[in-house]
Amino acid sequence: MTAELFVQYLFAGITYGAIYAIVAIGFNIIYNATGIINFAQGEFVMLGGMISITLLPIMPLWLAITTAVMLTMVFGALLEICFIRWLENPSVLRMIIITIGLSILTREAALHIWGESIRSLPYFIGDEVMTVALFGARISPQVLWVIGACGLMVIGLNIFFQTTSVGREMRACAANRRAALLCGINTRNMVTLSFMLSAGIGALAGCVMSPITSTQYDIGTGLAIKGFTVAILGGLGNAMAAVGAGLLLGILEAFSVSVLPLAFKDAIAIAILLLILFFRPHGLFGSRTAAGLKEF
Amino acid sequence: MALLEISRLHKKFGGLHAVNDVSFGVAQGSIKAVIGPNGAGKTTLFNLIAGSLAATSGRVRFNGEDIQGQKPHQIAACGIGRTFQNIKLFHDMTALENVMVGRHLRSRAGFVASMLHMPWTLKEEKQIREKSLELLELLEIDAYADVEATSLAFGQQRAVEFARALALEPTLLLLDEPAAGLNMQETAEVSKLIARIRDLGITVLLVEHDMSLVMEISDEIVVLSFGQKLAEDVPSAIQNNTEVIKVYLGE
Amino acid sequence: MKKLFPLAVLATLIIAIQLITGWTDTRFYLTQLTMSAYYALLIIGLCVVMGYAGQLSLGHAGFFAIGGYVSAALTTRNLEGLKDTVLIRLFDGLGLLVAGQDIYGDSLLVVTPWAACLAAVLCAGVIAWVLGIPVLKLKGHYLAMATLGFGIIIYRIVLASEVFGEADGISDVPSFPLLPGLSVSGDFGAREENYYIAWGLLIIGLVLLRNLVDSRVGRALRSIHGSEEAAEATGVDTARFKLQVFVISAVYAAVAGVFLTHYNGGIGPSEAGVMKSVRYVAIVAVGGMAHLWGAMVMGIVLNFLSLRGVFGSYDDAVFGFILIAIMLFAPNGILSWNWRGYGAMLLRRGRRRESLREKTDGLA
Amino acid sequence: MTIKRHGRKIALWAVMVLAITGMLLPASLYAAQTYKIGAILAVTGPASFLGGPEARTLEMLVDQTNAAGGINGQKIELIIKDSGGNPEKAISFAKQLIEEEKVLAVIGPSTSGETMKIKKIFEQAGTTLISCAAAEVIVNPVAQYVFKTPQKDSFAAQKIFQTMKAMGISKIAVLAGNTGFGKAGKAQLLKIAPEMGIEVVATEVYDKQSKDLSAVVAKIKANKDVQAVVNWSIVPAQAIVAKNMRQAGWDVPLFQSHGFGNIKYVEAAGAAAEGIIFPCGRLLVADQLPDGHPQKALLVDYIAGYEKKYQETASAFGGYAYDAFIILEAAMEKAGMDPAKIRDEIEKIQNLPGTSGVFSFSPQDHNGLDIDSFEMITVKDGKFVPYKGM
Amino acid sequence: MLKIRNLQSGYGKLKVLKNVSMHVAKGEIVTIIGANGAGKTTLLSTISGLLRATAGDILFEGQNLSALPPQKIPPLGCVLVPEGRQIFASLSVEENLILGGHPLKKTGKKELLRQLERQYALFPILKERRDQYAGTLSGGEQQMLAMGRALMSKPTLIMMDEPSTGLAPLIVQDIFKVIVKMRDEGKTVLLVEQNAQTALQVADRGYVLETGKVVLQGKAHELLEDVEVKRAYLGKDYGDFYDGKS
Repeated sequence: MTAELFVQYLFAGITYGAIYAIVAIGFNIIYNATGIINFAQGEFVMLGGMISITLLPIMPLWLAITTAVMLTMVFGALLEICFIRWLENPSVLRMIIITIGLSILTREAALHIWGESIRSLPYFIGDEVMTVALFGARISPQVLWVIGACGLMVIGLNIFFQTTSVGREMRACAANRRAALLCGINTRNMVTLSFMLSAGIGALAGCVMSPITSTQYDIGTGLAIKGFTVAILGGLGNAMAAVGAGLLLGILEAFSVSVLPLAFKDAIAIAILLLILFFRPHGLFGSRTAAGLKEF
Repeated sequence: MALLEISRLHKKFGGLHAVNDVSFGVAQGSIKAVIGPNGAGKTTLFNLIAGSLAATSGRVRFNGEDIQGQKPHQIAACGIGRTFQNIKLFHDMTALENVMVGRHLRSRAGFVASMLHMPWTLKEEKQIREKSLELLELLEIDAYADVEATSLAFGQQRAVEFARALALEPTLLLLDEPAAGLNMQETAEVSKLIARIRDLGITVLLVEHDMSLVMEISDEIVVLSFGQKLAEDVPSAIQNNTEVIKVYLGE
Repeated sequence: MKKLFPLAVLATLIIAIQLITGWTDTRFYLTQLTMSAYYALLIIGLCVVMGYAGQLSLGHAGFFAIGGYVSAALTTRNLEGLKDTVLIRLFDGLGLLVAGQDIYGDSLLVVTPWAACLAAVLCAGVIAWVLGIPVLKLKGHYLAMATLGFGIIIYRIVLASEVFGEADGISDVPSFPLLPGLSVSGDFGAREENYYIAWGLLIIGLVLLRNLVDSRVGRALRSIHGSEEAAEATGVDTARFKLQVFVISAVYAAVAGVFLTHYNGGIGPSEAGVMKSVRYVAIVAVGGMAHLWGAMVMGIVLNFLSLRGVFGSYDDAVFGFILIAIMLFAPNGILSWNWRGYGAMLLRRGRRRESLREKTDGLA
Repeated sequence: MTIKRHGRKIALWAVMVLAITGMLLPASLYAAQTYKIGAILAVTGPASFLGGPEARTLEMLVDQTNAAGGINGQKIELIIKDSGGNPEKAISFAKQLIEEEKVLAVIGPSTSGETMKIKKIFEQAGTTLISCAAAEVIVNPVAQYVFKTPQKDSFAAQKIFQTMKAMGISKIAVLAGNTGFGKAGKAQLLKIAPEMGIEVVATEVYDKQSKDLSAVVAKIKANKDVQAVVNWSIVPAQAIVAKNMRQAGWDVPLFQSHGFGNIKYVEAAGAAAEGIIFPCGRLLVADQLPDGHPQKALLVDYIAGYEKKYQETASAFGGYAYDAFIILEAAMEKAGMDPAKIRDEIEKIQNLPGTSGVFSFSPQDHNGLDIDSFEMITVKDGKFVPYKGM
Repeated sequence: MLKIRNLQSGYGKLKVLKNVSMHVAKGEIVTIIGANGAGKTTLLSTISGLLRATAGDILFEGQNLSALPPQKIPPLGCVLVPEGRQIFASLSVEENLILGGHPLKKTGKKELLRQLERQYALFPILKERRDQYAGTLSGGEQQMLAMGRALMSKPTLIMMDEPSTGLAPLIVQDIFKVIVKMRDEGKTVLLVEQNAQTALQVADRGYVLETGKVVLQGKAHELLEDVEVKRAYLGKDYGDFYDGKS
């Protein structure tokens, strides 16, 4: 493998890894606040892309994206308020099935609103063939947009969780919901907020990736599965470990192309998921003791 | 030789020594109680014996056989039955069905035989039912046989759990706080019941907070504190043990 | 006798439907009823795993596809080129192979349907067994994801393998002669017999599961659902029982897959899709999780409607909606809920509690 | 077990009986006074990009025909069934349309897999099926009652190779999607290449949902022998291949299959689409055809009608359904409501212009198109133009 | 200050509290003792809103708490130090304390910092460990953190659920010293304990709970001597037991 090819694979991997990581962080935020895996997470990404594309003809790009992110956040909040909030002590099975149902309904609604056609946002800078040379490889500037936006989101989230009081309260809910209630924190609002937050970052990821990957009503499912794989890989609930795991999976997938037929690329991710589930369910980076600490 | 022998049992959770170097034996046909303040490691000890937890080190011998590290169902098959501190009945099943599950080890119909309803499985089924009803009668809850178990009153649920454990025909019965949440009257009934179980030839090991119950029925008492064995003696001697009084009652 | 009553009703109904359709010249309904019966076979198998043993499986379409695809591949794959290898000769000697002609008139050597069917079911059973050992140790989300992952892998394999026809699936699967004069095929002339084959199979499957649920093993399975820890303490080898019931339901799914594939004369990758697995779960949920009859009836009704295209372009949306509505408002299933009527149920509960209290007070 | 329990079971049965008898009643109550035709199309699901335009085209045509007085003075009744790309549904619908609705003929399905599964049913029932799917195996060997409208893959492959030879290309890489379309196309390319003296030095199959193929492009680019790339699929990945190739700074000629015949893909690929060469029917370059061309009027008319009605660009896929409809219409005009005759009349059709080409059927040819139905087309300034050599 | 009238509560079908009535006056330490399963924790959970009362009233300074959601109760000045500490293990010690000051949010940051310093003064060990993860503290330190966290919101009534659980006797003494100190600073304390002896020694008054009912109440020192307590709570042989006779 030449150095050039190596870098090319690496960038392809990082681009995808960054997107997987964002989806996985979305999973983790909701999981931490509620203990629910939101199977509709991928749909947020789809909605972000679809709404911004729809808005583009009537407003500038940045405004379309902002509005799309906002609307998706509202959608996320509505999902939580209408379907999750009022259930008392639902079983895990029930929650899994409900979020799967929500994912299907969202997808089907998108199909009937936007049709089956494939759309995309224009490239933020330059056009489809413009590239920048990096270490001998040629990269579309949009790739840098994706990586940059994902990086910024991760940093932003970190700042939010570590330094703001709302972020601290959300972490408290994740660590011990009962105790958070006893401190006077409205945990239900925190849950709604977690849905909004993960809808928002999902939508933003959906916007920046749209020029590269296009958006269609059914892209959510595939992304959700990859995102979940990454979330497990990093250790469920460990939002920032998802970044490492996402990049790892993305790069692994990119390089797998050089040895295996492309059609098996997705099967690889899922095989990894199964192996992790069987042998290291607490994740690659998470440790058993840290997981234990959480429930102390 | 004692029926159950625990030697140098050790269990660590992270940095916490929940059970620390505990050894004692339970003689065949006796009632032995484990007492100690909250957090002393009594339930952990129970879970180690019953196989729900694996010990960090140490040995549990039952009938001369090393059972440490075996799965709970294997330990149950050796003849150790148990009840739980916070009653664990099978929901969506009647009281009778709960007890019938207890006969699991005393019956043998497998998947194929069950699917085909072989004549002998029907006969076996009938025996399971009769035996289970007998146990419900013994515990005086046969009137609720067809009531969903989890909708019964607290004391009755406890009785169903007892019956389920007895259906196993165990040689050793582990009772985790059998009198928790019961009033004086009910506690007295439980104590009679435990004595009756012993008279059936079943050895009993129990964890209990209710001192009156423990003092009344136990042949021997083990006191745990911070995972360690503090004392092991007959009730009267435990009552006189100043160290026990200090730890257990605070000053 | 009491147990036979509902079965007798069912049998009467099956015969009645056939007679009525024959009489009113609407025999075409039997086509979808036959197909629905096969799907219902899978669904009752899933019902026992989900409702009784409490283990969610989001990958059951995978087992259906294994059954269908293996049987289809074996009965259509031409072994003519391998004729001289030892293995093929051995198979031929055992009567497992049958010669024929393909559509272009070339000579064809394929596995007989019986052998293919057995191989397919065995294959599904073994895969379920190997998969079940690690997967069934998982719980909650992990279990859901692992089974979903399995389903997706099967889907991917089917799509990427030349043997399985990639995106086109396998066509021209021959009919499956069960007995002389009785074969599983989609020919217009064989409709009545196939209707009875499918329903006969479903009834046998239902009786077997009914027996299973109503036995020592069934109680053990329900106890696992109730409290795995207590079940273990009562001596139930939960790991083994979960595994065995998982394998049995995989076998049910595979049998359904084999028969439907021969009936349809082919199979496509959509049968392995995630939406199919989700749909099966939805049907079991509507039927009332631990309710074999409910699952079967809903399996028939919903598949029948779907196969007739009643839901049009909203097919998937309908099942998504069903999932949410059921889980939000009637997690115990629509049938048990509807029939009793909430009021009646509350009344009865109230009375029961009161009588209990009297008894309890008497004791104290 | 008490009566209560029995009661529950009886109630379950009541639900089922009601549901089924409810279904049993309404059908076959109308007398057939219209030309009743069926369509099985993948309007939703993974093949909806085919079925969607096809269904819309048919609806539009039926409306137009009925507005113009129908066929022989009778209206057309169209029943569209959405199979979602599921073969088992296609099978169920096929039987339903044939027996229950007693349709004269069926248009569709959209995919080859579905068509192959229901072929036998139509043969047995003696009802005509006009498939909108591409695979050659549908009409080769000829099945009595089965026709198809899209051009044969082999012609497309030949057309591409002819162009390559003119350009002096002899070593190529083949990329294909993992759909039925991609699979069949890849097979034809590999089969015909040696006959035309062209060597395939690399092949890759990718998932139809792929969103980024830069890794695979990098992989084949590493093979310095490759003089041109042929990509054979029907999904957005076509645009992605183009983008990734150009982004990688690789400017060997890129050939696509006739699946590229949708301006959306050109838009999706943007500047990267420039110079792509592919064979396609003349739908895409209808406005540039000479006025006397037999297809011109019809194409311009169809495109204008479709785009006006649905606010989206017409594609070759909708055209497949268009052709199926006009073939059926022509046959029904002659055969009337006799389903057996319709088939015979289709076989007699000669020189019928359609969107994909000019159809001339025969008992040996149930596709009715020849290699000239394809035109080599290229993309210039974001528009399709006929390819005239370099 | 706190008045409970005919309170009933439980988990689903299981009714735990049956007509419990009691009161706590300002500035006193009241203890509730009783065996496992008597309903002590259920009582505190119901007061703090974690469980919904099925009947009866909880009046805190004249306001009925029984209809309020749990997060609305601490701002009124009524906080619970839950059983088993329930600290935020994956957050730092200081963050835990700041979260305890959540009800002060409206009064501003200055007040929050002042309270933080107060707790550090009360529990110097917490200051030492302020940047550690709370999960890494020892049992006694965690109990202090839980108490400090509760005190952050300047409550008037502190409810403590079994603060001595799993702690060594020496540390239990420290904890109880703090409880007395809190009372001396004007706070009211409602203390649930299994360790009756110790609890009654620090308390002003006590209630004995048995299977969800108040069976005895009175001055702490009276209860300490009461044979009935010994019978009800420690068993009928308790008298002999405690006096060391055989």
